[in-house]
Amino acid sequence: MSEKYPELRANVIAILRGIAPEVEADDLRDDRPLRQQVDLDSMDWLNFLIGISEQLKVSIPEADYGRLVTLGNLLDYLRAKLG
Amino acid sequence: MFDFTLPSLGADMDEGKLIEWKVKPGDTVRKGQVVAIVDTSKAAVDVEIWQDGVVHELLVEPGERIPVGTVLATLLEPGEKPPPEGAASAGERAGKLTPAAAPGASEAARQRISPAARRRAEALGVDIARLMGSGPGGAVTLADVEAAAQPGASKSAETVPVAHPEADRNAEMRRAIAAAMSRSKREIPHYYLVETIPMARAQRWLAQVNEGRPITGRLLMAVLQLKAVAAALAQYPEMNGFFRDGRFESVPAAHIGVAISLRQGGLIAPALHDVGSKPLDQLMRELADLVKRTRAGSLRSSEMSDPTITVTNLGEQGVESVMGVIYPPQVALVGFGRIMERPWVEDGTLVVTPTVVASLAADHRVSDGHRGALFLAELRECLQRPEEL
Amino acid sequence: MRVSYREAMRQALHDALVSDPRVFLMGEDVGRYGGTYAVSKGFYDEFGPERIRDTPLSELGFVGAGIGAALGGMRPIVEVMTVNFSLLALDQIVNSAALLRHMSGGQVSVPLVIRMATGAGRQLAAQHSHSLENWYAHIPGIRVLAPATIADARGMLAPALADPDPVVIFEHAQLYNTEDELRDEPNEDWRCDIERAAIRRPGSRLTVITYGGSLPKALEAADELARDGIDVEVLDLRVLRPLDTETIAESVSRTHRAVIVDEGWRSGSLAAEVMARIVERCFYDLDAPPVRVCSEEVPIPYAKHMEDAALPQAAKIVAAVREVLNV
Amino acid sequence: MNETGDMTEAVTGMPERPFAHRLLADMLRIRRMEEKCAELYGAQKIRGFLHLYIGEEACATGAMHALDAGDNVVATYREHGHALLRGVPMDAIMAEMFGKAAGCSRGRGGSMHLFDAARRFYGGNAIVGGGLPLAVGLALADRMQGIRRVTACFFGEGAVAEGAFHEGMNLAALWRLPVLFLCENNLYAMGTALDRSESQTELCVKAASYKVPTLKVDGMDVRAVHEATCRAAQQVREEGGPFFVEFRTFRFRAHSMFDPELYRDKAEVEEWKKRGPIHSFSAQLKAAGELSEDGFLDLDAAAEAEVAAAVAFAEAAAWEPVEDLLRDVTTPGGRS
Repeated sequence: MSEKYPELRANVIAILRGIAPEVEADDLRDDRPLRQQVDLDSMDWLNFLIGISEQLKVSIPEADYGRLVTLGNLLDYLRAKLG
Repeated sequence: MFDFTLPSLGADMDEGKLIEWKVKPGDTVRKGQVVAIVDTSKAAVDVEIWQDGVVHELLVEPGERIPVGTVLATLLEPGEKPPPEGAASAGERAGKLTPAAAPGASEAARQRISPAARRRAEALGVDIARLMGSGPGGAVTLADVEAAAQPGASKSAETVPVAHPEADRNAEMRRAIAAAMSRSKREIPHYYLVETIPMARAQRWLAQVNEGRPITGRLLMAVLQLKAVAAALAQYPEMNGFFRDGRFESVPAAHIGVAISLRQGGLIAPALHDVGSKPLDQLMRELADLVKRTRAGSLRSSEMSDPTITVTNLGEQGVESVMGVIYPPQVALVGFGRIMERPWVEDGTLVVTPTVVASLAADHRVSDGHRGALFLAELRECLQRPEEL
Repeated sequence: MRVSYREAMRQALHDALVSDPRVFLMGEDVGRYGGTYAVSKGFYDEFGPERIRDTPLSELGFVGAGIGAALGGMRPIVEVMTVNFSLLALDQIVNSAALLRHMSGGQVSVPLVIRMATGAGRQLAAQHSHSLENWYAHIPGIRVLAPATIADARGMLAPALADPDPVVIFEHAQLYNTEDELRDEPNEDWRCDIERAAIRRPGSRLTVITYGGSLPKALEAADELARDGIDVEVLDLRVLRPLDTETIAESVSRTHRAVIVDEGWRSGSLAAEVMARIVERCFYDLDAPPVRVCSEEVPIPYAKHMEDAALPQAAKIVAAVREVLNV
Repeated sequence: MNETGDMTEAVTGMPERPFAHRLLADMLRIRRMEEKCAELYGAQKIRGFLHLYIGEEACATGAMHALDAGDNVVATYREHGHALLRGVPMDAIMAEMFGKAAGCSRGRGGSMHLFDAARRFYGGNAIVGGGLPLAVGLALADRMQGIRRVTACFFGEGAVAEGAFHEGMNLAALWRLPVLFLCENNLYAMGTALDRSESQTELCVKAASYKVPTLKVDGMDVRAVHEATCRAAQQVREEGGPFFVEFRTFRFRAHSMFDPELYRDKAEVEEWKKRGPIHSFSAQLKAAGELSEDGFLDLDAAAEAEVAAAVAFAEAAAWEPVEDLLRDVTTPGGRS
């Protein structure tokens, strides 16, 4: 499977590794629920999104959380936000 | 002059290893100040002192393994003059010489090791000083020695002290959890109750609160749940406290142990102090800090020893409900499952609404199911009035 | 052949009476009554009042008479109804039976067998629930046996009678109704040794050492532990004096851990003696301090729940094993 | 003779001269041996408890000469005389008191535990009353094996207060066993006078309450003791049941070497000494023309010589090697 937006993906995974250091980029699948793949609880998830919003300078309203299930969802969402 | 002794930082801790002194003789210390870092089997813990004073003498060297209750240091009361030179040192008074005064003669430092393990360690050339014991009272056993002698394990002082610190830490934590949970299941007659709680109001309220906030200021549902537990505990104090020496000691404040799973495996449930009296925003900040420090392995001693009840939120991992094992000497544990939409009857009409299954595991020596049921009902009602939390 | 402990003991007595005319049974209600525990039922009619001799309630007198008869060439089996009453005969057992050989410079021996029921567990209250095996095991000059199995109940009496010195046999009252298979080949020889302890259940992680009425409890505990994957050895002392230190040391040196179960009170108990020998012999093989499960330091109460609480029980043994293994 | 008899005043004629001299000589042997024991105790050659029989010699002497060689004897801790007259060599008795391996109990027993299995002498028993049940058992064994034999059991009046006396008396009477109970009533159980320890001071009445026939006799008179014991032993032998004989006697010395004798008047002792068994019997013999002063001195010299030889033997005898400490606890190689 071709990976979407390699640069953005690398940035997001770097932020994720700040929360879950054991994550290997190659093991993550874009089409699977991210929180289950990486074992993120709500605090981890919040910290992850805080990291993204601070480093990528995007705001993520809580109302949008429901759309961000897979890594693919997140990348699409960020791509759209970042223009 | 008073003694500063190694506190028990949890039901399963009976010894620790001094990692670092944060004070030196002559320092003035305040109540609540972190004075030392001690490695328990679970984490490196900041140990606080509970009395103002001036450090007189440090009796234990970093690196020493000491049983709970060992005098670590002596302190002078504020304003107290140090004893004259030549008088019996505080260490001698306490029956414990400093290593500097009598190298190797420290009773406190004597490691517990079985005779068989000692002999085996000699034969295998294993340095017992670096072994963690898995036997009764933390004694080093034959199995510990033989494990240390396996290829890959450190054998001599020249090599890195612990070959696989992470693996060892995990194994110790596993043993510590095993001991505490086995004790719980041996000693505590658990009873279990569950209640399905509608969460529509709470979710709506939380969404409204978070809507106008930047992401760093948002609240998690977990905080709301913790606050609701604290509110319910105020009505049912028999769920909050310790069962020790055959009797229950109620604690006025709800120091809720928050079950935090570690990424490398294992679990710690440090205290979020006095949840009932703090506003949600403060709780959110403290919870975030607590999770961060827990995962970094830098907890305070009071956070290890203070929890009066534990809350676990396995719903995060997707299960519908959780029946917990009480962490002794606590007497109750509240578990939250996943918030999920379920068919629900409201005013005679079938609707679909978000709900959570809350469970209570409680100690039958202290409370009965009737009170437990009332507690869960109170918890349910608290979550229906999130604005009051 | 499935037999009860009572029946095994009865058969052993019967064999002894048939095979040696010097053997006779003497005690309170052994004759017409048939024995307090019905062990000698039918003997009075079969062997007559001379050899199945009912005695008055004179423990000191008839135990002493048994010693005298042994000196005089007979092979008496004296039944003291229970260890509680044996205190009335303690003087004769300790001051005469055990000492005569030594005081005479080896000129006389006392080939006497004294049987007595022992132990608690039937709500008989404080004066009928003693386990004082250790008192007797303390005395040089007598051999003390504690048959705990059907095979030992069947096989210990004959070698005890063949012993030229006094032998005290403790039969735990809770064992009389226990049953087990007993070898029954043609010309079967049931005699067993009265020297060695026996491993009743081999195991690797810890040795539970016990005797008499506590053996079934120890085996029950071992079964329960085995279900949790904890494999313990159970050692039956069998002979309480002289203690078979070799077998104890061999087992504990192998398992490195010991729990000693003894219905006697902890202070000054047989368990204390066993523990002392373990420490003397196996110190450098020990991987944890040995632990004792004994009766609580209280006279045995009447009420069932209190009696149960006072005595060693399988659950206490399990807990002690877990404590030693830290599991 | 199935009822209580009293022979205190009833002494029949003088025995034949050789036997009379034998009785006197034996009393002298006991007396001289024990006097030497007291001396050796002071010299620390003999230690432990030492209970002397001085004054009571007529009892053992008269009684022992009434028994057959095949009879059993059970005695107390005041048994030097009984052992000697049972035939235990004085050498072996003295060596025993020295604690030597050549002693009659290999030095393991001492003064209180003289044994001789070959002579059916079942020991000095140092538990008051402890010998009575043993005697009952020995008699029971004889009865069950069809052996006609008397078991003589010596004990002091102090034993009468023990349960063992009552239990033993009852068993012997109940089972009709051939036990000859010989009670040496010297009036003091250690320091306690009979009337300070017994509500019933007539000991024969106690025995009779178990339907045991009894005789009471002057224990200071060797002829009376002998005659009474002969009659009692004969009845036991013929009829099978037990018999109880009380010898009224007195010990001239303290209970043991530890006893300061605070409990009785010197005058009482002096009064009894006037009736001393040796001088009263020798006086009777002299009065009857059966003994000269030279004859007496010859007997006495022989006793002294025997004692001197026994002391020399004991002195020269070897100590048991301490390596043998653990022997004789149980029967070596006994179990099959």
